[in-house]
Amino acid sequence: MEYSLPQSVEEALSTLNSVSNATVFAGATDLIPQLRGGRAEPRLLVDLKKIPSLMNLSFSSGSWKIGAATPVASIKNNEKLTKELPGLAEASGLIGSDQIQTRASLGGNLCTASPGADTVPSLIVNDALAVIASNKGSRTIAVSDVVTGPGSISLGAREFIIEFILQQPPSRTSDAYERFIPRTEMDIAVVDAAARVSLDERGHCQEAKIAIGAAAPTVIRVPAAERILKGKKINDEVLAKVMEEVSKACNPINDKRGTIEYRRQVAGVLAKRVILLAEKRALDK
Amino acid sequence: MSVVTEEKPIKKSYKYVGTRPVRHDGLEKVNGKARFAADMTKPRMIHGHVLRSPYAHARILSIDTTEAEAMPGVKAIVTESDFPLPKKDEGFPHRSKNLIARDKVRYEGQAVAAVAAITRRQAKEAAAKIKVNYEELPSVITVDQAMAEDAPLVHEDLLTEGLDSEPTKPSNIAKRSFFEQGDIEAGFANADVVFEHEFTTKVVHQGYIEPHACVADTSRDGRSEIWCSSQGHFMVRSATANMLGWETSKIKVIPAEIGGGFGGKTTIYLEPLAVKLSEKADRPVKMVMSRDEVFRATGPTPGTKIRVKIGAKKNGEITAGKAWLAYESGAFPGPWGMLGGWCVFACYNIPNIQIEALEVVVNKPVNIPYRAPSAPMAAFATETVIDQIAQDIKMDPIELRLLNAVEEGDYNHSEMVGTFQLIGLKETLEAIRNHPNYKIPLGPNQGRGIATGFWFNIAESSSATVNLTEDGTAVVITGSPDIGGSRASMALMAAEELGIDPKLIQPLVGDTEAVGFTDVTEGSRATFATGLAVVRACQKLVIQLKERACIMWECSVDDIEWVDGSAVHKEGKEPPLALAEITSKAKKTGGPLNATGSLEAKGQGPAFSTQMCDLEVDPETGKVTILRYTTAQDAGTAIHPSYVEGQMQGGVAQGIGWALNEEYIHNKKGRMENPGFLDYRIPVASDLPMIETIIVEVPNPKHPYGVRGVGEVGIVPPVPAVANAIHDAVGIRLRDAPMSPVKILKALNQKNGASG
Amino acid sequence: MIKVFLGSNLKNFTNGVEELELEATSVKSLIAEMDRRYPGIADDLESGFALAIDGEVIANPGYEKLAEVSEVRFISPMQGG
Amino acid sequence: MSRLHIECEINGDDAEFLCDADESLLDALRDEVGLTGTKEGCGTGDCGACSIILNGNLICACLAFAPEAQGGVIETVEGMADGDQLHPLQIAFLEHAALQCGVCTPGVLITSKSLLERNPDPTETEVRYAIAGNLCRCTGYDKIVKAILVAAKEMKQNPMKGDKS
Repeated sequence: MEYSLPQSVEEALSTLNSVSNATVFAGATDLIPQLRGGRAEPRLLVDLKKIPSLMNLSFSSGSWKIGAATPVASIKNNEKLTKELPGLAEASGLIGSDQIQTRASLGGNLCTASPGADTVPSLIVNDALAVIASNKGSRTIAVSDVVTGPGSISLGAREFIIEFILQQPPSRTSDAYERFIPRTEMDIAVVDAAARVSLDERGHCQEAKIAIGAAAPTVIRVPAAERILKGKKINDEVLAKVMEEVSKACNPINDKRGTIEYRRQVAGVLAKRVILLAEKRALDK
Repeated sequence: MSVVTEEKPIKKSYKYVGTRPVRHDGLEKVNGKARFAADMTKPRMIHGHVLRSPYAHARILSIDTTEAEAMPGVKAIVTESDFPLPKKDEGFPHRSKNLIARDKVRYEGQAVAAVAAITRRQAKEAAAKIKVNYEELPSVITVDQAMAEDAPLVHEDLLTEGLDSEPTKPSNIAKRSFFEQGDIEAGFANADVVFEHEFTTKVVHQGYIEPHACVADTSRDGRSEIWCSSQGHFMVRSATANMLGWETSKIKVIPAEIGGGFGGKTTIYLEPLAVKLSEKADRPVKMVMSRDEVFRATGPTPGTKIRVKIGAKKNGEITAGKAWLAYESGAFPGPWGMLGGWCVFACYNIPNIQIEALEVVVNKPVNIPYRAPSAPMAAFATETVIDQIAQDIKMDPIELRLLNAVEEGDYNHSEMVGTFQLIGLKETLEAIRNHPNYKIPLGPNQGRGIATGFWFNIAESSSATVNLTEDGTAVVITGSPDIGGSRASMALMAAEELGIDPKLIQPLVGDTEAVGFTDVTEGSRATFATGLAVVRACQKLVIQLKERACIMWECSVDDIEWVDGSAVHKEGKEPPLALAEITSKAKKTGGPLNATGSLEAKGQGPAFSTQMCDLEVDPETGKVTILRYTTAQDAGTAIHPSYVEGQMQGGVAQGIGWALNEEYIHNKKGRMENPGFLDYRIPVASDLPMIETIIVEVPNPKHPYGVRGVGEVGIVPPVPAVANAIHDAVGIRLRDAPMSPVKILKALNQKNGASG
Repeated sequence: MIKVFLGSNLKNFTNGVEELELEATSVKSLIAEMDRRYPGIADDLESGFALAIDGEVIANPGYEKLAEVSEVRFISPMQGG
Repeated sequence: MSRLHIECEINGDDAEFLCDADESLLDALRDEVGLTGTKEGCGTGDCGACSIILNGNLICACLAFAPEAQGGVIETVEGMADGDQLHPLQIAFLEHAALQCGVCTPGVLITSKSLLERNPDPTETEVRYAIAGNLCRCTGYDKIVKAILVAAKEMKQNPMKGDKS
């Protein structure tokens, strides 16, 4: 096994092209357990943490740029970002433990393509874009197009994400994230939900985006539920219909963490909770 | 020289016993210098790795190690042929059969072969090249599967022991224990209310944070030194010798610090393999288990199915108790059902009792003790049914238990106790009832649950050596590994006996050649039994010290008393002679002052704990949050109160994990799906509140300081206490542990009639 | 005269008899007397047994005296609590 | 496969070691450097017994590749005391019996040191969530949390105590 520490995107790309079985990593908090479990056998480890654009966290001209290798701890600790994208900050602060958050990255969390990844629903409801480095130059796609199934992504073997771009949410718009775990820390989500709510001046829901994780092969949006909310004042009656649509949209499995019925039912409960929290935050803005 | 008998201790105030000194071995545990087994290294040391079965049940047709032997860095390989079966299997049932698969593998993870190579990676890669030809067999995972008609047999030749008639065909039921007292049917006829329910619990693991590890260094003349983490290095010595067919004295075992055991390190898995590999390679061999191996291949505690039926009169008097208990044993038979039967009704004076207990072998790792083994599952059943009776007859749950609680003189059907000596069960019940927490008001979806637990504790053999140094300090060497601070307790008891400050005492755990035979630290026995050995050695030393004083004062020994660490002349003819003065002149009065104490202890007496759990249930997700937890436990006399509290709190935390989230999850082919701390969920710090402890002290008359074992009983009440609190909070009775959010939400849906 | 309770797993030596009455001055003579009545029972007990003598449990009995003892109860040995 | 030569600073001293590319930093610290105070409880980042500080960040040493330490600054439990002057956390853990078997103690000490550097006056809840990544099976966490709160108060009253730099 070899180890390389490219200083630029170009250097990383040329390293990846020179060896067939290489893997990129940032925090390695998912990669090392896979190596230990014999589920990955790369010949070259490419550490991305010395490439400035991948470790960046900045805001300019109305949009946030977050490097694919930036530790999620720095997202959670950024006051401006936490105010503007509270859901994404919440999700970043829930991955594993403090020890994990100083290394885990949005790029790793997304590309491991686990249905229960904590930060992916928040990226999706905020229409995050992923800038991808490849031999044919960089290209930008929606984060929702990256994961194609459990453990599989649409990126090629010699491609990696440089950074994520999220537009600054307009006024009276905010988001929230919540996950269900049996303990209070350290678990993988049994099911999780993110919501982004935009209100009009009368406080009605102008637009809502809902994403549910760990209840289908990939994180899913629930357009049917989003339509119910459109133009309405959020109340119990509306929320009851939303919860029903969310549960219907799920396509969960029975596994060591939860059952199909449980995930369906709690997906609806979490959707309600994050919508109400996002609404409250949008009002407070 | 007469051996001092233990007279009845009156609760007198002690000078050192009951204080909270900083433990003598503490510094190394906070500065990273404490040596655990995996921290040991020796020159020319190589590394061992075990090849384990991927199947829960399979016949081994052939093993071919030729390719593995040729791999780079490989120095030795062992298989079953290196370990001929001993004539008599010492200690735990079938320990030698479990060491390495013989004819077939009986659980996923069982050792099949082991390789020693220069690096860990080489050993692992070579092990993967060992070709094992398996014939997979159908497996049985639960007691229901194992007891089904013509279920696949874990042991083709196993005939049930203890049946009324001779068994004709083999089965997976290894043993049946039956006990009856009074007239069970008359008892139920005489009752106003009768409840019968079935309870199940899943396999759980002790969960110690330090995986098993050892370093073995075998020389060509057939002697071996072993450094290892275990709850009893004398057990390691005798079991290793038994499995290798060696004389016991050929093996020296040096106890490393142990990173938690809770019963899980009262047997051995690696040591004989390491000794043999070291012999073949003629180099020291280190073997360290991964967490995955610890879960798949080391003794968890049994899964169970238990039916309990209890009858009581309107005034709360229990008239009859009937229990049917089926305990898994894992791949080889164990006594776990019988122990459950001893504990199921042990807290209560029930005139009519009938208990049937079964030991059921299944294709899972061999079960061994986990803190009061078998008692928590039995308490889950009894304490939940009793809570239901209290509800039904509208009686305070503590009053109902007080009415039926056993006390001194009552006969206990549990064979290990017989007639109760002085015990503190009622005092623990009253301590919870009188505690302010019992009256704190509760909010919506919040509930309070009570439960009581019994554990019979054991005594067994212990040895201690106490050497006085020239400058009047003492070295106290015992054979009991110190898992949770028992060295501090040994120092306190020696200080009280000798009358010198505990700071002047150096408590050590001696290796198998430095101190006399001592049984495993288990059954909450260390402070009780090994403490007795220390006291006995110190009492002998006091006699020697008085003799030396009489030589120095030229008077008769009868004129001398030993008070507060000094020889005192009864008629005051001489100023008191401090211990240090006597030891500084030891050469002139007869030589070094040393003494040993060893005994097969008796009179340990059982332990009781009553606990109160306040929790809240989230009705939308079924999640439980523990709000407050209070535990009262009879310690007889708390030698070092901080470590008594630590044992109480540790038992509660493990019990809460068992109640809410911990379980082995197997797929259909018997493979464990959660062999790691991610999905085998033990409680984390943010899951728990502070655990409030009430140390009840009803001194044990059979110990000079009134000591009772405290290590285990704390884990017995939490599962039923949580179950009763969930019922009090949201009105559902859960009878299958763990009471996970999935099960709670399902029960809430059924209760509210909501569609699933 | 001492009342002796044999417990479930010894009764296949005594074809179902679970209680006996006999004279004995020590555990050693008790077992010898039992072996006289039911040959082979002493060898089986060799693998280990525990006793409750007038309610007091002895985990590793062997040579205890039985003066003024009214009841002895055989229990299965306790392995590793 | 040639091994990599890594140079870094550990507990204030210059250190160097050889390691394989995919060797964990935990294995390198224990087997190559000989600092066995940092423990392995699981090897997958779920127990926290291997917590160390790398370049000022609290991490699990088992979830970092050893080559990542090149040019870095590492703090382990062996470096917490200042000569024979124990860190207030080490003193509080001893005086409040905040450990039994002691195998999780190194990890908990490093994690709580990192916490107090970021949050000198934590509430009980903040302490519990900060050490949620450090599993302890013996104590039920009660005395550990109390010891950390005592040490925090102690360090606020005399700041010199905990600060070595």
